[in-house]
Amino acid sequence: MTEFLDMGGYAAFVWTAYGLSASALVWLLVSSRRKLTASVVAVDAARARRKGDN
Amino acid sequence: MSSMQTVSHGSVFFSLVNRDIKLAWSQGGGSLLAIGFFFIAVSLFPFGIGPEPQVLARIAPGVIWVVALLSSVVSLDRLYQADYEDGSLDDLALSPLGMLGVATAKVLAHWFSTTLPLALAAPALGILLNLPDNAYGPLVASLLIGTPALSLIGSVGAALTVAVRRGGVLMFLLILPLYVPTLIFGVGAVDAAVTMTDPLPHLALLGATTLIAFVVGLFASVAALNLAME
Amino acid sequence: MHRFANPAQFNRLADVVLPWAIGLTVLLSVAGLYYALFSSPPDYQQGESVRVMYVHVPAAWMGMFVYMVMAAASFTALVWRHPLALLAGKAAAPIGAIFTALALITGMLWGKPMWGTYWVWDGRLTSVLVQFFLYLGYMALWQAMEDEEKAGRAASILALVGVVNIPIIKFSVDWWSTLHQPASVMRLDGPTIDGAMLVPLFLMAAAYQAYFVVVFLWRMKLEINNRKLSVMRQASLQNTETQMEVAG
Amino acid sequence: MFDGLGFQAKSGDFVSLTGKNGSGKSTFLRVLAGFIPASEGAMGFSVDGESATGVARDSFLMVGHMNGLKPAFSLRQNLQLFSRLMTGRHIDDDSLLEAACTFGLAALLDESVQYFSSGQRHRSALTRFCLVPRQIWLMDEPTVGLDAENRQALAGLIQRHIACGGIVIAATHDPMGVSGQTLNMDVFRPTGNPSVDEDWL
Repeated sequence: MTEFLDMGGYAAFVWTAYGLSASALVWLLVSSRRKLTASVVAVDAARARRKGDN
Repeated sequence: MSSMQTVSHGSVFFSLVNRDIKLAWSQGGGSLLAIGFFFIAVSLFPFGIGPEPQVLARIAPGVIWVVALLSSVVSLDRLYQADYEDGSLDDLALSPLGMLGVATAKVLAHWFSTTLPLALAAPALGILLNLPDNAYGPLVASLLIGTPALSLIGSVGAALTVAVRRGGVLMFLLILPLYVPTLIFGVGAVDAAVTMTDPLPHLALLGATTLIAFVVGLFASVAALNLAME
Repeated sequence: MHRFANPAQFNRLADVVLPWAIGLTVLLSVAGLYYALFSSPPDYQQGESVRVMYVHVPAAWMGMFVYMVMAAASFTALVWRHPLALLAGKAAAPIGAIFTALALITGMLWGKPMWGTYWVWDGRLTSVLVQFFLYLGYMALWQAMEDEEKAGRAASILALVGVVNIPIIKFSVDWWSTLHQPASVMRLDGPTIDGAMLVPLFLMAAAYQAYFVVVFLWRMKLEINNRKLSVMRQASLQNTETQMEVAG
Repeated sequence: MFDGLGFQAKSGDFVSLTGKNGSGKSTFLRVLAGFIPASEGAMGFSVDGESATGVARDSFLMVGHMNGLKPAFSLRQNLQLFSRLMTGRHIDDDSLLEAACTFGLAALLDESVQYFSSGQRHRSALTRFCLVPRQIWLMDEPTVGLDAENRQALAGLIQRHIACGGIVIAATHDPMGVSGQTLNMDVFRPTGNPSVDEDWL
């Protein structure tokens, strides 16, 4: 297992590359998702207020 | 009363070019600013890199070209904004030239009043940077062929940021990536001359980039100006 | 408003596509990673470090692909004044920018073991760098003006100017890098790609593609909601104004 | 902004646009001048009877809140320049002088515009109507900052223009002293819900 992790001596580069890519893409995924749900809540609230107005 | 005498577009076009050149050289204008910037920025390099003549000679073409790019952008952000702010852009839109004619005239005026003097001032800076003797001709030639592209692509940036306060800084971000081909072929031509190879293919490619910039630059500027006037 | 311009219709379509896209993304990612890390052979010269290619090349491809999507959306938005296409550009840009940034970073991480330096002015890597600036310019223009509609259309014009210039930039950078290229530097993707390496490469590329569809659709729905919010705020502003007049 | 607006102006007409601030007077003028494409509806023009597809932009002349004067030049140079940009022709000195007299600017002809007051700048901008022969005049609140004497001069200028077949459309708050059609923009305020696309609510 350790031999696999060592990546023929290039462990630092390979795992950093994969780690960075994964974390950047996951962060984008999560932040987009969170903003979307927040905006859905905001739209529903605004619609409710509009119904209340007229 | 309403009979339209024939309007000579030529004289309208050249009176706009003439007006812009006069404005550029008048005290509030941009061209003296750009030429001043060109001189000061280039002469900073020896302070940074050291005075050894061989080193300076090696980097001279690149430095002169890069600073020429930056100086043209420095003078470009007021290309349309000045007219936009005092209302004359609306008047120009109603001129018989139409927006394409107006953009062409203003780019020609900017090229003549600002970027052309940069090309003509380059040899003086070549001396400062100990440019090899055989490189002066190709340097001015490459700048003459390349500078229209600077004004044309710069005009797109100016038209896009006409309604943006402090659009000048944004202009650098928008335009400099688009200057890369002109920079590469321009410096390539001068380097070729320095290393005794034929600069012609580089100049040809530079000319091609400028021609493309003509089409892309003018039509994009007109689209951006119409958008800003809405 | 022609067929696709209606946000409700777009949302319905997105809701149909999304589950499939999410499933595909997960599936392809797992398969891609398995092949990339486990079952593909090391390169006879670069050894294990070639595995970085499986995250580098797809990211560079996606950086280019998303810019094309942005350019197509910008064209539609400008020519047919299509509000959804305008939002599509805004939704896609950050994803493309992150893909391009990842391509640059993984490119450096791949270059270090091979050439001993993180940054090599290799033709392809440099074009990716210039493209990254084009993304920054596009996104900066969106925020530059108060009127979002105008800012969007200005950015769309920039995207079209950019897409016309990309091949020229690519050509000039490649031309420039061959001019200054010391003969010994190996090209970034190695002399030949061994057949077994193609499988993980395309799997990862497909995973990135599916990932893009998911995040793009989410961000589109987000932009549509933001637009709805600002429209409703504007509408309620006008309502209170008319009510005050009526009352006043 | 406004919808359902329909109006007809034929040569010799004076149309004054009234309405509260923000009722779209300036926007409507810019739509007429062709700066803003109307989201719906169309503008029809007819020239001696048959309908022309579109009147060239250079049969319009517009003055807005901004006066389009270059401070670096004198009034004479500015007016000369305006004429050359709009018609390509140089104006001889005495017709320039006559034009300048309409709004009492004769004495300031050789002064640099930099030192002009806003009233003087506005009157310089209005002088353009005496310089460039165009049929359709669009004016956005032309009477702002004009004293009684200059208002009179403006009314006279408009009367002379429509007398010989011109069309003048002016957005204004106070009466212009010229008889003609009045268009109240408030009437065209979008009815019911605000003029916003249903899909985006």
